[in-house]
Amino acid sequence: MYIIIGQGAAGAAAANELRHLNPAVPITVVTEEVDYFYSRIDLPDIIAGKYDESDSVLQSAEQFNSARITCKMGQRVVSIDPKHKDIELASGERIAYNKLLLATGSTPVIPPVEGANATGIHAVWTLQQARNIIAAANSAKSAVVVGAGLIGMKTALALAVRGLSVTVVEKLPRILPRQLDELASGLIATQVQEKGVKLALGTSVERIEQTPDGKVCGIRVDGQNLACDLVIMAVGVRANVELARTAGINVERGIVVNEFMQTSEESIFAAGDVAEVVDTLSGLPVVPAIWPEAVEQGLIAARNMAGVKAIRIDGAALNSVEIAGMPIVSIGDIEGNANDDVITFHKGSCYRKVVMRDRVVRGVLCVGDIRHAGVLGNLVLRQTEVEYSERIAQPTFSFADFMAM
Amino acid sequence: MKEIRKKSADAAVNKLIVKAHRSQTDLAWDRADAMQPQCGFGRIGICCTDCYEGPCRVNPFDENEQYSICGRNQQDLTAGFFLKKAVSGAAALVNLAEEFGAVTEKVVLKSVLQNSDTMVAPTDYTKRYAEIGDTVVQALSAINGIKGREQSSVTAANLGVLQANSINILLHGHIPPRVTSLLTAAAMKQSDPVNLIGMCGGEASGSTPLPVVTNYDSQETPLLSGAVDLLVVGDQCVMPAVITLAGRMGVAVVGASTLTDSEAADQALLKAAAGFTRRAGKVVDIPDYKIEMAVSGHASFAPTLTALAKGYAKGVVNGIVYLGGCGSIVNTQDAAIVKLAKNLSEDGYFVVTAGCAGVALAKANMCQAGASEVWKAVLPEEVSPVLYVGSCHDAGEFLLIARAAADQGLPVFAIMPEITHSKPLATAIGFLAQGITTYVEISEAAYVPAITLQGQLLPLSEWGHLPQALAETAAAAK
Amino acid sequence: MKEIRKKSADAAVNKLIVKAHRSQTDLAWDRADAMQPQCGFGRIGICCTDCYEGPCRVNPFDENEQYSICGRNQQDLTAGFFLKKAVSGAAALVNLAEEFGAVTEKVVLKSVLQNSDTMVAPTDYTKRYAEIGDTVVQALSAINGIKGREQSSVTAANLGVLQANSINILLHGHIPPRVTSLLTAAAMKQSDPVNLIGMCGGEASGSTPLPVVTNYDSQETPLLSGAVDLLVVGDQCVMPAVITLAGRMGVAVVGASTLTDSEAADQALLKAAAGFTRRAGKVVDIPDYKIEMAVSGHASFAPTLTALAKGYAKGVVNGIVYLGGCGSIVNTQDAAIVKLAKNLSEDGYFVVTAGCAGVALAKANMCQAGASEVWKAVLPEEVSPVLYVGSCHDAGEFLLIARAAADQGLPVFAIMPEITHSKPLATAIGFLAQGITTYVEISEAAYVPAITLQGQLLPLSEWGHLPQALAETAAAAK
Amino acid sequence: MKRVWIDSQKCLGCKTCELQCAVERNSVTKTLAAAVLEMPRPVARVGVYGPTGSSFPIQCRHCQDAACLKACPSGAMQRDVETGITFIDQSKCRACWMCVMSCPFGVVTPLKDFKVAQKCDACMHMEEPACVASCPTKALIYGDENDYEKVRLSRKQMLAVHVRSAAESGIGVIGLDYVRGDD
Amino acid sequence: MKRVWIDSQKCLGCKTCELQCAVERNSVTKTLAAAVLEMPRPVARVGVYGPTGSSFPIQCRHCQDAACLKACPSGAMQRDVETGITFIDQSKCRACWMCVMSCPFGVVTPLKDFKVAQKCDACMHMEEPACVASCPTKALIYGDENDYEKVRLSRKQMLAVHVRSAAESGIGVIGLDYVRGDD
Ligand code: XCC
Ligand code: XCC
Ligand code: SF4
Ligand code: SF4
Ligand code: SF4
Ligand code: SF4
Ligand code: SF4
Ligand code: SF4
Ligand code: SF4
Ligand code: SF4
Ligand code: SF4
Ligand code: SF4
Ligand code: SF4
Repeated sequence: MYIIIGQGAAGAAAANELRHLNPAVPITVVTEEVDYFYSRIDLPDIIAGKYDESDSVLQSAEQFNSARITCKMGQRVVSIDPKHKDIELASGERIAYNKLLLATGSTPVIPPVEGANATGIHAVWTLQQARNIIAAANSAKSAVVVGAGLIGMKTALALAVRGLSVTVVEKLPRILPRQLDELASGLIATQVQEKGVKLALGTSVERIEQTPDGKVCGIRVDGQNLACDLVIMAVGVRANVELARTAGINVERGIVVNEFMQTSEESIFAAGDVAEVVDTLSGLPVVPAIWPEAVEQGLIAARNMAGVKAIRIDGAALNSVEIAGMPIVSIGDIEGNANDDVITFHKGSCYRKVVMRDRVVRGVLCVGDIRHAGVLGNLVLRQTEVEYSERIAQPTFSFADFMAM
Repeated sequence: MKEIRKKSADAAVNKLIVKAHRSQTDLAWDRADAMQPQCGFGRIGICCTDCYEGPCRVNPFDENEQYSICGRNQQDLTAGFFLKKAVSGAAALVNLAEEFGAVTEKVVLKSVLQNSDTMVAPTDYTKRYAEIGDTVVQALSAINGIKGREQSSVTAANLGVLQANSINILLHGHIPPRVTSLLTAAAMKQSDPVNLIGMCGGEASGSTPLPVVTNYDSQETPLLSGAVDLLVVGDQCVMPAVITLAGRMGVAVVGASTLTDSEAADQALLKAAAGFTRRAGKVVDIPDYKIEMAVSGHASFAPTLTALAKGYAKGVVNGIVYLGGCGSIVNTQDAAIVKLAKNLSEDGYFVVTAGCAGVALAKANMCQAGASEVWKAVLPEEVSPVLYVGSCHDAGEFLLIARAAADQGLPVFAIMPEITHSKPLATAIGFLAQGITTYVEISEAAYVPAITLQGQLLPLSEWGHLPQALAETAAAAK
Repeated sequence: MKEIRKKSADAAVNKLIVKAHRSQTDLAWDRADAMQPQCGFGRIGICCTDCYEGPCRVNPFDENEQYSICGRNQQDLTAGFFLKKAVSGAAALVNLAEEFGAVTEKVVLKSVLQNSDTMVAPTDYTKRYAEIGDTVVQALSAINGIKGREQSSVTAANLGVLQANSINILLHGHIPPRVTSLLTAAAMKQSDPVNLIGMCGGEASGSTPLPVVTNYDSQETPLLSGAVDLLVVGDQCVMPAVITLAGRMGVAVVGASTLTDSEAADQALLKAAAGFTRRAGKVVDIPDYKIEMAVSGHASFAPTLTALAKGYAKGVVNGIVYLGGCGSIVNTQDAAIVKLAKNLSEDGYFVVTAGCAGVALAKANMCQAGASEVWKAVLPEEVSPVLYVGSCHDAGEFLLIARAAADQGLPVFAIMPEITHSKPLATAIGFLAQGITTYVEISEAAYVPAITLQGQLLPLSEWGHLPQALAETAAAAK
Repeated sequence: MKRVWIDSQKCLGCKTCELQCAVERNSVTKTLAAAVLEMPRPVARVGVYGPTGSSFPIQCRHCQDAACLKACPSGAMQRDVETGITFIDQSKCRACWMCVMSCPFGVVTPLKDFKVAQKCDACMHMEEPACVASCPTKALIYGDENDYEKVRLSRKQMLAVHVRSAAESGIGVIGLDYVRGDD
Repeated sequence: MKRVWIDSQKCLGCKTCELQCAVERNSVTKTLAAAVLEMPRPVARVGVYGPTGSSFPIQCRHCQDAACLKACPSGAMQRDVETGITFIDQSKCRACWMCVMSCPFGVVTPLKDFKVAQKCDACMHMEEPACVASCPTKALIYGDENDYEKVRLSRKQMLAVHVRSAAESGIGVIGLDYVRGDD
């Protein structure tokens, strides 16, 4: 019996791969979600009204059934017993496993500011939360989004589409601070503002104001009150490691795994947003929390669980998104240090930047024209040496040009 | 491209390339990069666009021979491609001669016209090329008749010939000497100093050679200095990009053909002066590279010839080589021709050069009496072992030199390693018609049957083989 | 190619296409098929091979404008492509004039030469095209002066003009009238009957028009009949494939330019007779299609013009249209021009035609006083509503007709739906210079700014729109 | 499994394949003359890049272990089980561009006007890939491993012959340390 | 650096090397008799080509500037730093076949049954390359430059000249003299 806790990108990928490798063995997926495996990336567009919920389903109940994967929906796991190799659900049910995969993902962080317990404060992580936001947005006039990361920015734009007056509050001095540099950030910010979203950057939330009956009515920033009746918290996520920690599995910022996605317990694996792996550029532990990484980890974990040896190659930060009509790809270390050779290409609203160190690509940033970004991204992942010239930052720099060098 | 090749070997040009990069100004090199890969069919001359049933291109990899729609095979196509270029170059030279004031025999004009027919299935290449060669020789001689170099002089090359405190007028392309004279006269009426400089045929125009600011592929760079006050454009060799760039930078452009009289020339000077005024107080970016160069011709060649003949008899001198051509954007500008010239010079060949190739050698400091002790011992005092005779349309000087040299029994060759425009190609055919063995780096040349004429046209595939090949040809000639 | 199109609408040609297929002889259609798809860049004129830094082609699908290495954009490239073709056509017509014995003004020759410069960034298209147009008009007039059609005559068209029991001599390409005369004279000395026929400029040559055996794309088929005893090739429009095929079939080939005197003509007749002897007793494959056709010119046009003017006043006649052009291998041979002519004729336009387009109409039986009652009522007796004036180089007849018609207030147009060679294209420019609105099916025409001159050059994109467009132009002219 | 193979030594960089793919697979009018006037401009799924003389037509390689499949969070990127071809169901594409970012060959193009991703699908619903049909030198080949074997065979034969003829001339080839020159 | 050298004048075209390589490196049973019955058929990494009398065993040349290394997107194609041998880590192979198409010698085989690429790895983990051990005429030699020196010495004259000029032209390295194509 294989048990997988979590039905997100990693969990679903693992479940399907296990079935692909072994047609007979029982597979059970346990998840707190009641909605079947859906694309979390769609949530802001669902909020905007661009897509319907049903559009975001990636694998339905029927599809899980026909793959003979048992899904326990809406069920919480309360504990794991590595010695006896079983798990306990909140309902009291115990299920035994040969191999267990922890794909519990992460949860949005609600920062501990005063007033964070008010109603009308939402995170954007689950389909249910999206429904709540849509309901709240129907009667709200203005919203504040805390955090100018990928989710925060997309949600802010979605709410603007719904007709709300939106302000994004970000404590760092630019939007998408981890994915973009200052120049790129400015390019995107211009577009975002043209869509009607206001930006309050380099600003921290001091306090959340609420009405006497506990409804949010404003945010206090820089000593001033920003009135709103809807708040979105998008300041980051935290890996759901509690189950593992309680079970005595080695946990840092995420569940620590080796190159086989195996935890400190031999029969227990971890994959996806909950897993802590190594970043190829820094050599440091990192919890990547991105979709392609989660899928890859799920596949690797599944293969090892099924007895097929597979090794995860250290990856790098990988982000792609479209914000306010501008495509963005950000890979690896896009700032570099003072000695790095930084090559840029800037023409109109197309900005591309390649950070080179000792003839190896360390970081890639493309805004506006993202063609062939994957070629450069792969060079980051593989840390391949390249003979390069300014051409490497141009949108037409292709795989053939790389081969010819 | 395994190594990243430098765009230019010219340090001055490179400075302005960097400036262009910073201001995001596209230059020819950027456009060439964006053009990669270039179509191989056109590159090796197996594509025809002569008629509207085309274009026709044949598969060079097929085991079976492929024919174009009207029945041309690969050889026919490459031969036709080459022939058209040769004819177009001959026409261009005849045009120049006419423009410069020569009176071309109608029969010469007709000959060029006849050779312009595209659909005529050529049956006799030898006859065709002989006609083209003769036409070219006549045109070059006519040009020489109008502006042959009477005496030697000294001028300078490279971007440093621009002067921050003068009105800089850049004569670009092949401009008739009378136009240069009109401008010179108009210039003298100015209170501010006027600096007439040239490039791509505009230099060495008129009786006194103008300083030459750069050569073909870098023709956009002088504008980047910000110091050009008027651009006068002649025929041919003017990239449309230069005119566009001048427009963007607010530099006035005047067609040389519009300068028909002194009034027009005065108007042009007014524009130039206005440009100069507009940039008063602004800092200009003139790279500090200015190399002295000697300019001479057949008229002053006798003492040198005597010295060379002596040296040949002693076995110190091996012959005379003409180095011409334009440069090619896919190679590092100037690098190859300079290296070739140095090797040939070290091997005992006296070099005669002209055009953009000549400008490259001048920029590399070669067109001066140099450091070579060996050559100092051979040549008359202050005579450079590399003789710059003017623009590529001044190749007539070399024809005269070659004849004189042949009379003295000196072996004579020509090498055009990087041809871009058809004039030097046609010039090569003209050389052939005069019995001068010529090497061009154009592969189609290998495809043209019976192109021997009196001389030989040889594709320059392996430069490493060149010394041996020259030696063999010289030995055969003895 | 989605639907299977017929190679030719000409039944006679199709018979020999089948024969070629059986003997596995490749014809132009087979080569065209093998060439598919043709390079789109060349097809729409956005590839340049003017200099050796090329070829340059720009991406027509890129959102950003791409520039060639020397800085030309898509419009520059198409405009330059078109201009080169126009110039080449003008040169070809001037050449023909010279060959035919005209004395061309040196200034005309120079004008053509000047317009041959490729690297000159054109700034004034209008001036250029005006010069080209004038050159063409002069050339066409000169040709007309040499061989203008004095009177009307009747001859025949299509493969059936070959005669099994005569010595068939095929005059192919644009052959000077004096050569035709020499051959005619030499023919008379023969004991066996000699049948001189022509195609692609070889017909309608000389004072008496020769029968025309076929037109451009089917030029290989006469050889397949086995009945051609001598092929005389003139300049232009001769596919190299025809010469190759003649060689393979043992048919002698003689260049028209070698027939300088009667001795040479006699020698040619000897070869032809030898060929005739060689095929004695063998069966020849002459498709039995021979259509009578009238040939006439401006000299005989007066009565017709009067009649047309009357008809125009009555509202029965709408104007005069010149239909020219060569045919295009990717379309069914003859189909489009015949259909166009029929539609125009039905719409009340008197058609003047020449060249390969004219041959197509003749083969379709249109160059005779026809069945149309409407036209019979308008025109003088026995006058065809489609007037064939000769080869495409006889367009000078139309220039004269057009001038006379314009004097009478009749609207005049020209349409060249399928141009292959540059002569008709240049002819179109010539027409423009004379104020005649001309339609050509060449998309680059749309790209050339300021090409209106006195007339308008319009791309023929939608033939369906043609009637309306003509009507509008006519109305505007009134 | 049929797919498009490349004999790059035969590619002359003419870009006919790009034009044909754009016209046949991405234009409305389906003819070149009209397609060049269309807006938005048709976009090709193959790109010919590299220096003159070493050009290479780059298109999707339909990898077994496809990075794009793993990266797509919307289910738009799929694999046809029978043929193994990876393709995009554009109705599901969310324009997240993960595939663009993940494909090591850079063959996925973001269509900015339609906000969906596009890539070569081996013309799976057509009789013959448009690019293959159009290539004048047969640098593009449609078939399976056996069909490409001919190309590999001819390269080995070529090497063998050249090596031997060089050997006969006494230059004595030893095939070591082959260094690809700057040709 | 040890690798397989070829004294081509000694090759008689018996193809024993092909058989041995297939059996020892690609079969399950490791004996010839049984290997010929296996499905899928074992595939050799060396092939003998050329006309009779001029045959030449073609295998990976472990190029200094290896096109296959550049072409591989997954890191499956690697070079062993110590020995310089290029080899494929098949566990990483994505069956994109770029290496197959990029190798100018066509020595990489796409194994359609296993969806991985295969090529000669100089038997790097074995004591002696199977092909070398099997060659009856010692056309195949295993060793380093010094070992091959003996062969070259026997053809000294022309070779020596060639080595020198090759170094000057910068194409470098020992006795390359691979003449590709018509240049
Ligand atoms: Fe035109 S590049 Fe060539 S032709 Fe001459 S100057 Ni016109 Fe220079 S050598
Ligand atoms: Fe040359 S195809 Fe065209 S040019 Fe004239 S005859 Ni030469 Fe026929 S109409
Ligand atoms: S027209 Fe000819 S040269 Fe130009 S791109 Fe096409 S094939 Fe190449
Ligand atoms: S090869 Fe012949 S048919 Fe083709 S474009 Fe040239 S002239 Fe026309
Ligand atoms: S566009 Fe300019 S650079 Fe390119 S081939 Fe034509 S003339 Fe030469
Ligand atoms: S059509 Fe063929 S030769 Fe032309 S670029 Fe494409 S692959 Fe290369
Ligand atoms: S898109 Fe890229 S990763 Fe996906 S199958 Fe194609 S080549 Fe492979
Ligand atoms: S852009 Fe479209 S196809 Fe690509 S990963 Fe995103 S949703 Fe999938
Ligand atoms: S196979 Fe089809 S979709 Fe793919 S590149 Fe070729 S033409 Fe385009
Ligand atoms: S596989 Fe080919 S390219 Fe790679 S090292 Fe071997 S011979 Fe060289
Ligand atoms: S087939 Fe395998 S080894 Fe070859 S390039 Fe692709 S991934 Fe690399
Ligand atoms: S060295 Fe080994 S792997 Fe290579 S061909 Fe020989 S036996 Fe096969
Ligand atoms: S075993 Fe030796 S002789 Fe036989 S084919 Fe192989 S290399 Fe040649």
